Amino acid sequence: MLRATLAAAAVLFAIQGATAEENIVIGLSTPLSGSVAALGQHENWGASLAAKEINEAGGINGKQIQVEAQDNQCNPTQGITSVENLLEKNPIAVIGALCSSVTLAVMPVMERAERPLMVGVATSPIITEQAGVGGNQWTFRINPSDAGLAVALGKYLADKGSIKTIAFVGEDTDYGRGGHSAMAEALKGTGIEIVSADFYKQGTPDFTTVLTRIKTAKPDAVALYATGVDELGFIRQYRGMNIDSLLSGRVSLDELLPVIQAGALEDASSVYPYAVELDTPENKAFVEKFKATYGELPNNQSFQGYESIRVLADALKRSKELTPAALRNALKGTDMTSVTGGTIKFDDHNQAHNLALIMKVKDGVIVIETTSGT
Amino acid sequence: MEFFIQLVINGLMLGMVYALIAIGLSLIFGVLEIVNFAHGHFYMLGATVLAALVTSAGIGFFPSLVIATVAVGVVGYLVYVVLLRHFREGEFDRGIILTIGIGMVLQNGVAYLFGSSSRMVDTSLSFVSWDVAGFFVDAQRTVAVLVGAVAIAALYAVLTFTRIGKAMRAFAQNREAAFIVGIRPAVIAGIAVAIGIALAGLAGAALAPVFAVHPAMGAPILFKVFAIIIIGGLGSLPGALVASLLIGVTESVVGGYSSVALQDAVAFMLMIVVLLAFPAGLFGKGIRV
Amino acid sequence: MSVSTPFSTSSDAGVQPRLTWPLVVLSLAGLILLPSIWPSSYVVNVLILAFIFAILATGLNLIFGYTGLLSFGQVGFFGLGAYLYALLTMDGGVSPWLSILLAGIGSGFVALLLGYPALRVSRASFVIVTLSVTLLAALLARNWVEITRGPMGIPRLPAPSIDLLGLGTFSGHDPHVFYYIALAIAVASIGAIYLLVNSPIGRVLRAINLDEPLAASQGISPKKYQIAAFAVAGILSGIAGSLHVSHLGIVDPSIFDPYYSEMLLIIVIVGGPGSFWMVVVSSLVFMAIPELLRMAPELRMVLFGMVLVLAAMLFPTGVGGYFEQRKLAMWRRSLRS
Amino acid sequence: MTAILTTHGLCKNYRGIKAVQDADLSVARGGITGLIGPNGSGKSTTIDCITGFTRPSSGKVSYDGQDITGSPSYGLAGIGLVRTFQNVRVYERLSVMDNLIVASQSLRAHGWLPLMLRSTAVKADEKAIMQEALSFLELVGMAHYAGAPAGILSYGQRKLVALAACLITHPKLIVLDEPLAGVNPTIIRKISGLIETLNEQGLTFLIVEHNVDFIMRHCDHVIVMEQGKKLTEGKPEDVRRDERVLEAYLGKRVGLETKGTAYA
Amino acid sequence: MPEKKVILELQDMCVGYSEPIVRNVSLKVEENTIWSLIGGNGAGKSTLLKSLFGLTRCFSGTLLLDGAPIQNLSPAERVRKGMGIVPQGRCNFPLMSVRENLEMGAYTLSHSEAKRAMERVLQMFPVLRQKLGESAGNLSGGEQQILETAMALETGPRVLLLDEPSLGLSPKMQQEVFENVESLRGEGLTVIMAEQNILGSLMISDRAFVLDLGTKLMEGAAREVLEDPKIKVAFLGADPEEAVE
Repeated sequence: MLRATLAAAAVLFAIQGATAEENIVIGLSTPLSGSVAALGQHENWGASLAAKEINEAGGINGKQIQVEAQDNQCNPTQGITSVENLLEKNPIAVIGALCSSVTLAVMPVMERAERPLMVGVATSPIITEQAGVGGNQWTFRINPSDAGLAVALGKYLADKGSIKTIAFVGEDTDYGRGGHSAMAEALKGTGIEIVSADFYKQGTPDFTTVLTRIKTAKPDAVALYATGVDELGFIRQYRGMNIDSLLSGRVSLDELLPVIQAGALEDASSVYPYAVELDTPENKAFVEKFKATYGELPNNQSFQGYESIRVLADALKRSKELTPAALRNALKGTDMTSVTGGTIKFDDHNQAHNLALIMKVKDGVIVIETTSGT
Repeated sequence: MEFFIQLVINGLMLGMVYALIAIGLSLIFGVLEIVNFAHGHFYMLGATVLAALVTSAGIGFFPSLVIATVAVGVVGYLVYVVLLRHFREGEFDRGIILTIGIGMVLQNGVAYLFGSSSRMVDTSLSFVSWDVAGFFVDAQRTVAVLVGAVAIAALYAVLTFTRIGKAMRAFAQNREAAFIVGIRPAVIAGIAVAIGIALAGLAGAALAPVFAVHPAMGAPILFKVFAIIIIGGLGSLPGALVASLLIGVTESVVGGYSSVALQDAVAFMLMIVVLLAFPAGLFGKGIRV
Repeated sequence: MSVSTPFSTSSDAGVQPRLTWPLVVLSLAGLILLPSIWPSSYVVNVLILAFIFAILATGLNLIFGYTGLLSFGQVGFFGLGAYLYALLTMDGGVSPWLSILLAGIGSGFVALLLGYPALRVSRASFVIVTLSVTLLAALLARNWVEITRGPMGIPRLPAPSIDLLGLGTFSGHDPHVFYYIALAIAVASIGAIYLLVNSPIGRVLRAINLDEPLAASQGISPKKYQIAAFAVAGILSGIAGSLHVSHLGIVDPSIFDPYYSEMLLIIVIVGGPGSFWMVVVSSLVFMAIPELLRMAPELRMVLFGMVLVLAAMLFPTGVGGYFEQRKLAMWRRSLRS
Repeated sequence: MTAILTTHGLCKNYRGIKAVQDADLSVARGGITGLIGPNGSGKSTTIDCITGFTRPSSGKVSYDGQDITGSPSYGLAGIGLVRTFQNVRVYERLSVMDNLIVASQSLRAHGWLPLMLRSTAVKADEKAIMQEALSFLELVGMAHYAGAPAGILSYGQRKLVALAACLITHPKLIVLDEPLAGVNPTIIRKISGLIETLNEQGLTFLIVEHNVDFIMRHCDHVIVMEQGKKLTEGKPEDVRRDERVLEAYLGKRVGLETKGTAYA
Repeated sequence: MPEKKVILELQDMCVGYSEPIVRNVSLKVEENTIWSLIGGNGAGKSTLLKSLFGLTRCFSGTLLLDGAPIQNLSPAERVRKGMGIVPQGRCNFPLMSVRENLEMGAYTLSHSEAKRAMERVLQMFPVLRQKLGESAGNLSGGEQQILETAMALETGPRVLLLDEPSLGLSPKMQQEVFENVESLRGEGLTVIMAEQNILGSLMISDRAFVLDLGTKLMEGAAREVLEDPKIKVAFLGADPEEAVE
């Protein structure tokens, strides 16, 4: 049994030995298999695209950035293994880990290894509660947390004036549950009441029951916190049932273009850190390049992957030497303009406050209603 | 009251969907005594094939439905001929291990080939719904339910009146005797497996425009259907039908009046209760029609 | 035919008995020394996982390989143990070491309660009931938010630490320390099961597996033994689960990931149900393989599916079973001549 | 002679079919009782009811002064009531010796922990059981197969091992279900001899067998069943002459010829 | 006895399951005769009988029916060529009605043939006619046996294989079974039966084939086999000393 293990490990070692020494390695731990593999793939694509751009522009002090992606299956166990595996390649920083629970599991590992962890997608507020002052000094997050987005959405809905009651529907994951508590918090004092909250199991095909309940209760709006498969399924059945309530929440409208073009989502609104439609020159270039390279439109994950590398590259350029510790110090001093036009600057808890975008469907197209800080 | 009736209507429609999958599973168990852990993945395969035909090849919904069902049935027959045929009676665990393996290959293979993101299938009925006496009825779902009802009725007719159907029941009851009277297992059991799997494929295809299509869609529904066939009695087709409707309605009502999370647990909890009260399920064993 | 053959219970047909113990001792020594020879925390981490899975797989081997009941409940008890550990240490203020023990006992107790309804009918329903129990446990973990914190999970779990008098305290948060904790617990629990399956109890379990009515006619209550074995396997799963999350530092509902069930099944099937050491070896090998396949994550599960299909078709009794078949054939031949 | 086992009004219904109806049987202590009858007459169901493998629909079974109606089979070996099976059962993948050790009761008295750790008491018991097992294997002439897996034995040899496994439980009453079916005359002779010897040592037997000659030769009491009911009972020579038995079971020709077909 | 035509011929057959159990058996079965396959339990009688019907694996050798090799044919094809079997144990479909069971017995026949065959066997066994609608599983043991024989006879076999027809029957019923077998020969059938009741079966058989440990021990006219001292000792339970006399 020892021999088998050693042999297996030896092969591993051989693979790792192949890494070129001159490059700056940046690790990426994200789901590349399993149910959310599509999201991880996008994060990977975004990061790779940014690295390519930077390398073509001359790299960092003449050195090339090399992104090493590892699968974490959105599972903490695999998360730790993937990061340990990445650490063998001596990365200067690691981006990850898409899912909040995995990110939380990985944070102590990175702290022990004394290398920065760049969080781009995971939204749980606990991540930055634990980072920065009095906590994990190595974790940085560039995407807004649930709370930041919820506040922006709450403000928007309250300003509309027409909405008094909201039914919340979310997946029973950290995304849905976290979204619910953030919404509840954000809506306090706005005069809007969450009248019901339903959490469905990820992968549920049928939403008739909860929709029937909503149809009967007739709330002014429905706040949806769902991802991928379920979001699509929900919206399809939502529209199928001709429910009059306004759809809102965190709806990835970009992915629902066919439904929108069918006129089925008129007036629906959503809060997101990113939208393809964002009208900045950087974003236009990004969308175009992304589409040309991967044949798909970028989404939030691809944007955050892209942005993660940009922020790291920016700090690396300012860093005195190419060591993780120097990188961390440089990151602390980040002050750069995001693709969204917002500013990236880390607070005491290493949380950056990029823009929150409120998008709305108008006449079959997605428009950005407002942007606000988070 | 209206709310309750609406929930029951929803539940019956959902129950028919379960029934279509459960009956196929029960048929395969009845004939081969194999619990097909890949059954849900054949359901997924049916949906995936239909999605590909409708969205990529631009073929109409109903022709695609037929093609998808037949295609999945053929895959099922191949699975029988290549793998299941070599199993003898009583190799229960081996059957489970094998079908789990098949399921993993199917799910991850489809994910590898088509990507793991979800797809939508649009038909002319996609966003149509009817108001029947004040109750909401979704058109696409109605089509799926009708297709399911026709398929179940057809299966009933085949098993009761045709030579091949009787041979299937005979094979299920006594393999050796069936062999002796000249029933060829490769044909009869093969057809039974193909029909069972085709039914799963049909369910997937019929529901593709209702539910989102993605590689992992098979597992959750499969587990629920397992509970259903235990409640109905392993191998009993009427049991599978009745238990499906029962679970469909119970889920809908429970979900409507309490929480959606509880809705998912209903089938499993009911199963454990039934096992304690009626160990052989509500309908006992045996392919009876 | 050699009449002088001792009436061995053929505890493990996998390896020549004469070679088993030296091999075990040698491997153990190797594992103890390994972190000093090869200090990579990645390798250490993979081995920690392998130890945890070896405990889990030995539990499944006991219930499936020896008792003959295919259980999908092991991952359920694994998760239950994990949550018990988290709740005991975080909310109960119990020490990590005691929590691991209590998590094992708690999981075993729940298995004991479930054993009766699960075993009431047939083998088919046992499979499905145990599967449902795992699914229900996952539902509970997700939705009983007040207790389990739902999908957010419970982060910042403590790890057991070792207090060596005079040398100071070594925290289990250090992978190199945890390695020895995991190794020690694995050796203890796997060793206990080794004693169990090679004792008269193991013989009775095998007997029930081989012929239940015959055992019943000889005064053995099959259900009692099956439920007891199920409970012991539950204890092992619970210990493995608590150990696992004490290493991860967080527990969340992904602890019930079907991936674990699939891996566990592959380990036991390929190792050979009922072959003690082969299953342990198989755990180590199969924890290394996914790491070797890191370059092809999309195809990994397809390959594993094929491994199951092939194992079911070609070696229904696994590697260990193959050796046992050969031994039987030898006996037949010696009888004929 | 007192009865060691009695049934009173024993009934068993399966799906509306009355497999056993109102059977009043009794087995005399220290005797050999034969139970005969055509297939489907309820013999097997009767002994299943007696040995706890199926629960009687109604009626009472008493054994050694206790009411054992409906008590599960595994509770009976401990009080000295064991059985064999029609299609002989052995643990095929255990050695012959282990087959006997498993059957033996005494190790099960120990707790799990001493068993796992093989305490001195367990070790001593194990040694004693091995010795005992070996002596029983010698008795049935299978000692030289002690180490062999039972799966490689022939049908007749398995029957001998199964008998030895019964004996090691120290029974008072052994129920034998067709002990001679499918075995060759050499082993038939061996089994017959064993039954005689053991009976002389005080063991009681209840034997279901189709071999009429064997029943007539060895039993001191014969019960005949037909269609779930007791047809008659009595001494072998009386039963053999009973008109109803000749009619229903033996058939006139065979009944008269029994002597001639002694070895059928 | 005039020279009869050979209907079934075994040439050097080795048959079994995962490994051969019966080895190198050669045998010529003449038309309209009764053969007994005898031997102790485990000698391979049943295996050999089943192999004639294609229910076991044939490792080597040839099986000729009317001079044509059939060892590679499926049971269904052998039914079409005129073979039938009544195996040991229950061989009907318990949850189906008697009528459906009879339909299954005639599975290989065309629709009209099946109707005729059913009518024929119902005339032979009138007791079945009253029970057409009942589930086979609810019939008595004797009735089920009749049903199974009827099913085997529906296809009008020329060669009928019987696996231990007397097993588990009372001496009286055994006698009846053997009488029935004799009457089948009267109707022109060839019967091959594996039997434990050696005396009973040899009394009505024309020839016998004795197996021991999977190989041929002896073969000959039933009477000769019955008189053979070896057989007497090995199977009929005679004392070795007596037999030698």
